[in-house]
Amino acid sequence: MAERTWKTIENGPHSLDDFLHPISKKNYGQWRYHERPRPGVLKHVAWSGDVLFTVRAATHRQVTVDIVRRLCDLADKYADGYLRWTIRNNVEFMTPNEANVEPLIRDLAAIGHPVGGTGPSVSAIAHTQGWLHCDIPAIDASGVAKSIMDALFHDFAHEEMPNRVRLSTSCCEINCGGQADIAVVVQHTRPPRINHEILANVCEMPSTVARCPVAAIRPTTVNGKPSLMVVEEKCIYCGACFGACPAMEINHPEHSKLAVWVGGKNSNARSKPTNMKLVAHGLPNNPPRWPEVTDVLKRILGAYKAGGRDWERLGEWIERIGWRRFFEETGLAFDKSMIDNYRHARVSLNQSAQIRF
Amino acid sequence: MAERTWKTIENGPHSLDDFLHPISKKNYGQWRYHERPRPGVLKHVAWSGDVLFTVRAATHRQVTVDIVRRLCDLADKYADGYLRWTIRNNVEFMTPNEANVEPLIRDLAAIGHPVGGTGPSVSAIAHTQGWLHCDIPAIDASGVAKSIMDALFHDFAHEEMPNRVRLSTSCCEINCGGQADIAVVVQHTRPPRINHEILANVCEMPSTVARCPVAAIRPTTVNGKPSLMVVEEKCIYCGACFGACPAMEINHPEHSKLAVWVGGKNSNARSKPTNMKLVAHGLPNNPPRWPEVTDVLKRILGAYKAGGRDWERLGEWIERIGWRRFFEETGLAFDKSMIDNYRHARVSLNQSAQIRF
Amino acid sequence: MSEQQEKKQAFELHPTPMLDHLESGPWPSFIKGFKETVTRTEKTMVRGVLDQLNYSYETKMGYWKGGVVGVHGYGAGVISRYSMISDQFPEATEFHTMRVQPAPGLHYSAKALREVCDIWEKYGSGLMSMHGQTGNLQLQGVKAENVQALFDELNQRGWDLGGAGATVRTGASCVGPARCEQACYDTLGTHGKVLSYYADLTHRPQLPYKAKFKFSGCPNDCTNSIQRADYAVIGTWKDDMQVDTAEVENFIDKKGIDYVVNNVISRCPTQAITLKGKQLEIDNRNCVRCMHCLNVMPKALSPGKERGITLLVGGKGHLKVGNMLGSVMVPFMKMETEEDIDAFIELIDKMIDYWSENGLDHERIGETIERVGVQEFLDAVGLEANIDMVAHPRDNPFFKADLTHSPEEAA
Amino acid sequence: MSEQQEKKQAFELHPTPMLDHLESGPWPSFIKGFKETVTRTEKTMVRGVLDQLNYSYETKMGYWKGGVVGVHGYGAGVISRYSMISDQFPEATEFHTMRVQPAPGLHYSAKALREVCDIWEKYGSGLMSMHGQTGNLQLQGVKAENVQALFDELNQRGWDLGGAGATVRTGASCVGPARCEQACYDTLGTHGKVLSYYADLTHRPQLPYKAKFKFSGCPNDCTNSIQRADYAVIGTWKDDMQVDTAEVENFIDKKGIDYVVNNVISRCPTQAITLKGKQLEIDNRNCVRCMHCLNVMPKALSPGKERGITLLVGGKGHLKVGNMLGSVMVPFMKMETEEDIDAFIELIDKMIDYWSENGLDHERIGETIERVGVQEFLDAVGLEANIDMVAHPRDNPFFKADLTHSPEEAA
Ligand code: SRM
Ligand code: SRM
Ligand code: SRM
Ligand code: SRM
Ligand code: SF4
Ligand code: SF4
Ligand code: SF4
Ligand code: SF4
Ligand code: SF4
Ligand code: SF4
Ligand code: SF4
Ligand code: SF4
Repeated sequence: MAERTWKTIENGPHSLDDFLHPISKKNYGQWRYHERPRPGVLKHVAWSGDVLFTVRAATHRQVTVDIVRRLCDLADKYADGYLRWTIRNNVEFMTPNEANVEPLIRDLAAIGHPVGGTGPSVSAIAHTQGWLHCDIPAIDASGVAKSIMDALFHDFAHEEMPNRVRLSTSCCEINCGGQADIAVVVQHTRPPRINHEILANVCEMPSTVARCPVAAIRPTTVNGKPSLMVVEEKCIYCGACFGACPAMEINHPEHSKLAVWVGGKNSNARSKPTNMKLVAHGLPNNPPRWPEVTDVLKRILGAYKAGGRDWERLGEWIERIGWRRFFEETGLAFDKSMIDNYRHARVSLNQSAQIRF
Repeated sequence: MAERTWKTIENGPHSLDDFLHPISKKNYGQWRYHERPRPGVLKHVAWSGDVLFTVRAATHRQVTVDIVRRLCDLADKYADGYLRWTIRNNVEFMTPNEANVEPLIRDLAAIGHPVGGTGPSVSAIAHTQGWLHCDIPAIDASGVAKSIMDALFHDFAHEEMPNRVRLSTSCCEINCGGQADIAVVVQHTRPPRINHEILANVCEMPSTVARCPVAAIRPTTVNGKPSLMVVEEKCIYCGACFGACPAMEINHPEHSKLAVWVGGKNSNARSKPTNMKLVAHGLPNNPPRWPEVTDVLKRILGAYKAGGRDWERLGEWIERIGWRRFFEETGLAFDKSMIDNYRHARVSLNQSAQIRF
Repeated sequence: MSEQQEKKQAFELHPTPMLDHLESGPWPSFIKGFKETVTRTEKTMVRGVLDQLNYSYETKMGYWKGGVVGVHGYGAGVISRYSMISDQFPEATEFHTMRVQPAPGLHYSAKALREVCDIWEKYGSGLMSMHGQTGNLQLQGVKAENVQALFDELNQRGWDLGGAGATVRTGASCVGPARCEQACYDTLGTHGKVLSYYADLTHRPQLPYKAKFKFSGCPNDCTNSIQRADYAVIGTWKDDMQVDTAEVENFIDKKGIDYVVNNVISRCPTQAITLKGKQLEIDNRNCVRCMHCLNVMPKALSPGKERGITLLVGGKGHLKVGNMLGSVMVPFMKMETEEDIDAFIELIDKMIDYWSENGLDHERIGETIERVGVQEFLDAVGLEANIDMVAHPRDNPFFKADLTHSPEEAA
Repeated sequence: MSEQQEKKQAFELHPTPMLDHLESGPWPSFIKGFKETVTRTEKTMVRGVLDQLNYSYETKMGYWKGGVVGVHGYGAGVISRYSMISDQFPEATEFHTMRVQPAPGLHYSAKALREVCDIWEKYGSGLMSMHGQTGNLQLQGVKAENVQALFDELNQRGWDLGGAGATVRTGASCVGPARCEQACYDTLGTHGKVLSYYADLTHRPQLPYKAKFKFSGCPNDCTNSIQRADYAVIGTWKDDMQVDTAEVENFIDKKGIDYVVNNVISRCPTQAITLKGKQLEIDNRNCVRCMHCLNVMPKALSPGKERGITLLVGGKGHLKVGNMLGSVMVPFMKMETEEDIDAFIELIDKMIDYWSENGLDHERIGETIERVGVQEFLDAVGLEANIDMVAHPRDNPFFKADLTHSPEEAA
């Protein structure tokens, strides 16, 4: 390797200086209001009177230099050479020029980036690495995400939901995808099988032991070598140990299932932020299209669309109609696993005589 | 002792058969509605058209045969020979005869039993044993209760509160008085001092160790004898060990203080039942009248009376106006001890950006 | 000094300056009451107790210690108290309390209650607490030597002892069907039958810890059962509430629309009530039986006709785990016939059995369930999981996922 | 066969029947994208990765394992991946990811982004993820031998690496002042300064575990910070919200009274809004800055003028303790001047210091605070207890009561 002449500059995030649209820069912090002229388009108006249109389009997140270059071309053509991404992997172009909006939308469509995701729509799904890159996934997040967004596409491109719907998919129980209105997350159904062959070489045993939330992992000796064992009665199949040590093989083509969670909310609008709750599990890991999962999502969104009031987020709708009705209206089955038995279980119980019959 | 000839009949609760007023018996389970003609009086109407007036009067709970006999006399005179007690130590007389109501009230007053406690009033305080009888109290519950009810008497006899107000007083942290709109409970402020002299004789050591919620008690040896010690950094001064073993001397004339808790609610009306929350502590143990305690109660009830809406229980009022306002309006001081740091602390934190400034 | 004067002197109360402060004020004074009784009965025990109490007020400390006193064949029901400073207050040496189970709903006839007073005055101090927080008639101040005779005389008149220690405790029930229009089941009868059934467990400590029953006729829960009963038995209904339309109209006419909007409609926790002209439309599918609207308009609105109970399990104080409110275990169960009560008892038996076998020492059933998890408990007692048991499904993935589960509702 | 044909054949994709199913449908297909790039660039690594991915789809298992790859002087920023089945898919042997910190708000100029693409294509696979959930530009698929050169070229153009492992992680910020009328502080500038300040902690693992910052301009929290940032920095205001009365009237005229009642007034969580004819009266003392009414009527209602931030600490995923939402540590703090940001950083330094010293291995700061108790943490970092930190005061007596506390407010 050639001798290194460059001295690293540790600046942290890239400077914003040349990355902001001039209208953003001019009116920085001086915006007055916004409107949504159509799905996928925002119009922001500054106190100065300046106007900025934003066109939001879908991407696959797992993009390539070819795709990005094409988006850069559109930025040059319609958005004065700037573009940005949203937190949900949508790309946004800004222009003060209303006349650019429709041609930009057309050009985006032509290269495979439909616009949408604004207002009360289903925006792009937040997803994680999956089989493409992570070392512990049980599913391919990108594939599940693609399958879901294909199935829900109409509601990305239209603003017909009661309020915004945010989805996520995570490829193991760790849930890098985070809380969402609806989340699809792996759920294991049996303890890890320990690979004693490799354990001694790859495992930092004390940290693996410490990682287990229920203290189910114990040091032991296997074939005369120090190793680990799992107390199966205690184990809750969470897979946290697998993140710490690759010998704790939790993944299994049949026993690793998918679960669906609903009602995560991050905004402080109206109700406080809430964690999402389990409403379906045991869904098969069925690549390449995971139809059982998309079916559950469609049921949930169908019921929400039909019953939710304007501005009511998914979890708020459920709180209003009650969880009994939620299960009835989606046709999902409540089961005993859904009763919390973890650390804060008590606060999730119905500690009242208030019941909907 | 003379030989015992009687063979015990284990029947449990006394039979109700001869204890019900005939009108109750006749209309058993067939009541239609009720009204409150005046504070301390209820009028129940049965589907049969029968009417039953109830007169509710205060007692001191710690009564005597003399007092009870006088009440029995009034029952004979005005209530066909029946009487009952409420869960809050009030006595009740029932009569179908409206003409009996006023004379009964007068006679009750004459023997020291004011009527009241109905509807949106401050009913009699629920209290516990105190220095009169219990083996672990730090205050005299009866005395505190008497002092409080003297101070709040107007609101027992009148229905001027937004909704019913239920008080309790407990003479140690164990809180036999239970959850209430406002509760006065002992709060210790230092660890138990172990009486090693008596410990060996009186202590079931393993159960005492097990009783501690924070595992602060450890076996040790004192003067060659097995004994216990308290890890003071861990100890949270709860006094649970004193209930298990009299050698764990937690009570102290100065260091055992009183605390005030608000917002306990037991009914399911409107909101679900709630536990009460700490709003004042460090109040001195100041017999015979505990003026600092009654002062805090008056502030709280004054603010509630002024600001609560009809049917709004104390805790519901606070939830509506916010805890910041509660402290402002009562002049009480929030301090860091009031931030939960026990098992379910997380759910009591403000996990949102929602703030009243 | 005449003989009479001498006698009087012998029984004069000692000075209790601290206690005397509690004689004034509008609220009944327990000190006045005690003084009256001791002055009349000249029971030195009570004088001693007042002296010691006054000393407690001066020193801000309590001076009782426990011991073991009981009646023949029973392991519970008497709370024994010995003075720790009997050298100072010899008259207060012994001051035991007998816990007596009253009739359900704390009902008495004057006749029977007078009998209790007479027996009690004969054997004890004449002081009593009506009632203890759990619901006992507490006879406070008897010497060990009189306990058995006291009990025997009471027992002959139908009175039995209450619980203490690791037993089923005395129950409590609201006045319910005896007077209240909201009662959805027979609280008093059920109380009587269930507690009689558990008399053995009440009298002989055989459980991990105490077990309390409370019976409220409706979700107003006038016995505070959810907070403080291991088994909270609360009346409710399953069908639509009953609406007397004429009375609704009367109410609106009398109170005005504003009152109805502000105090009824807008207070419903699930917005299940709509105003339609001079009528209220109740969305019964959304009503959570909170009772509020029925409380405000008792003449117009009444519980439905398909009545029964909700059973909540696990209520208790905060020892060790923080205050525990009971939570729903059986959303609805009929409670009308003998068979219904039998079925109820059968279920409770299973719960008590499971807890007896699995509970740790000093662990209430709610704590046991929390420790083992609701699932395991449901399986053990043969109950099906039900959405009404929870405020919401779990928000964490830390569970043993059940492979037999099918995500879709069985058709 | 011509040379051209030969070359083409040499780089032909292998069959990936499972993946091909993902090429159809209206949503952009990552498979299509990958195939396009590999076909053009003929990078065998990507072909190998597609082959292995197809095998994953067939076998329903993942086949990557970690290792250690990095750049000079840094301990983090590259996630290394080696194929566990490189014998089967030798082309997929190495597939490391470089995490690059984008500009705040994920803003780019086309020019700079094209440069990134060019450099990336030169040294790596050409696949990238825009963006990772934390906010990194992830360059996916580089061999260990190219990592340093890739980094050096990027770094020369102002790009630095993001965090990984026990470091401060790459931050995230909402578009805020660049476009949004709700922004109450400069999310982008603050993000830039804070994360630059923590560059050392981002690059070299020295902490108990990861630490994430997210910057949202208002309580809509478009970065989901409360849920997933150890330090959630959320804009807010302290004075009264700004009301444009003319626009209120316009809104009501346009949408109708019903709409305003049903979608604004009745949705306020604290009922702080009253309708007065064609105007809204805001009870600002009761407004909790939830944003809802401002969201519905952005032209008429705006945040107040005394702006700043609320700091919530402790948000994170559910590992070990169940999902943790951040909770309020500083209800309000100005964030306008350099000094304000310095004061903010000074406070965060104290928190990180305390956590570094007291946190267990793999323990996020929220878990540490929960373990030691909020009190101890407040004392350690020099913050006063404040009622805004809690949803309600404690409901259990299990605390070390502080004797210095006076129950009454200091005058
Ligand atoms: C007498 C009574 C207070 C009163 O004056 O009313 C009482 C008195 C005692 N209670 Fe209680 N409790 C009394 C009702 C309650 C209640 C209320 C209820 O039953 O509805 C509670 C709250 C509900 C509950 O059961 O949790 C209650 C929660 C406790 C606890 C805490 C239990 C917990 O798990 O948190 C203890 C401590 C213990 O059991 O170790 C306790 C322990 C005690 C002991 C036995 C203290 C001791 O260890 O010596 C007290 C005996 C005092 C005495 O001298 O008689 N007492 N205790 C009440 C019983 C009277 C009766 O039988 O009618
Ligand atoms: C007599 C008694 C039952 C008994 O068997 O002894 C009783 C009797 C009635 N209660 Fe109660 N409640 C009684 C204790 C309770 C308790 C428990 C307590 O006081 O410790 C509660 C729960 C309190 C709590 O939530 O902490 C209770 C919560 C209610 C409620 C719900 C109030 C609310 O809005 O939260 C109602 C409804 C109402 O007020 O209309 C109610 C309503 C009633 C009614 C109106 C029922 C009826 O139609 O007859 C009765 C007359 C109430 C009145 O005083 O105006 N009763 N009621 C108890 C009287 C206690 C006393 O002497 O003050
Ligand atoms: C790449 C990424 C998913 C993605 O494709 O977007 C990711 C990938 C990994 N996460 Fe994550 N997490 C990613 C964002 C998150 C987020 C979301 C966020 O940062 O906003 C969370 C939830 C918030 C939080 O921090 O708690 C998250 C919660 C976790 C956790 C659980 C932490 C917890 O306390 O619950 C772990 C497990 C651990 O750290 O031991 C984890 C661990 C991992 C590891 C390091 C798994 C492992 O042990 O090997 C994954 C490396 C995968 C890889 O091959 O690159 N990842 N992870 C995200 C980072 C990209 C980026 O830097 O931009
Ligand atoms: C562009 C973006 C910020 C960024 O820096 O990237 C953004 C932009 C805006 N958000 Fe957001 N939000 C963005 C992610 C979020 C997120 C986080 C997420 O999506 O993961 C949330 C929290 C979601 C949650 O609670 O789980 C979020 C919760 C909101 C809310 C609150 C909605 C509610 O009622 O709960 C508003 C208010 C509104 O909708 O008027 C809002 C409002 C807005 C406004 C209207 C603000 C403004 O005046 O400019 C922007 C246009 C919204 C639209 O799409 O119609 N934004 N917003 C993000 C676009 C993501 C996407 O591509 O879909
Ligand atoms: S969710 Fe799990 S498998 Fe997926 S990227 Fe995160 S850590 Fe890896
Ligand atoms: S899967 Fe989870 S519960 Fe089971 S041993 Fe591993 S870390 Fe522990
Ligand atoms: S509260 Fe404490 S001191 Fe008072 S009676 Fe109950 S156990 Fe005894
Ligand atoms: S007072 Fe409480 S915390 Fe302290 S040793 Fe006793 S039981 Fe433990
Ligand atoms: S609980 Fe219900 S039925 Fe019983 S007295 Fe109270 S209101 Fe009446
Ligand atoms: S009982 Fe309660 S929930 Fe049912 S309609 Fe009346 S107020 Fe609403
Ligand atoms: S968080 Fe607030 S300021 Fe930032 S983009 Fe969202 S709405 Fe605008
Ligand atoms: S911002 Fe939220 S809390 Fe404040 S007035 Fe508007 S809706 Fe109400």
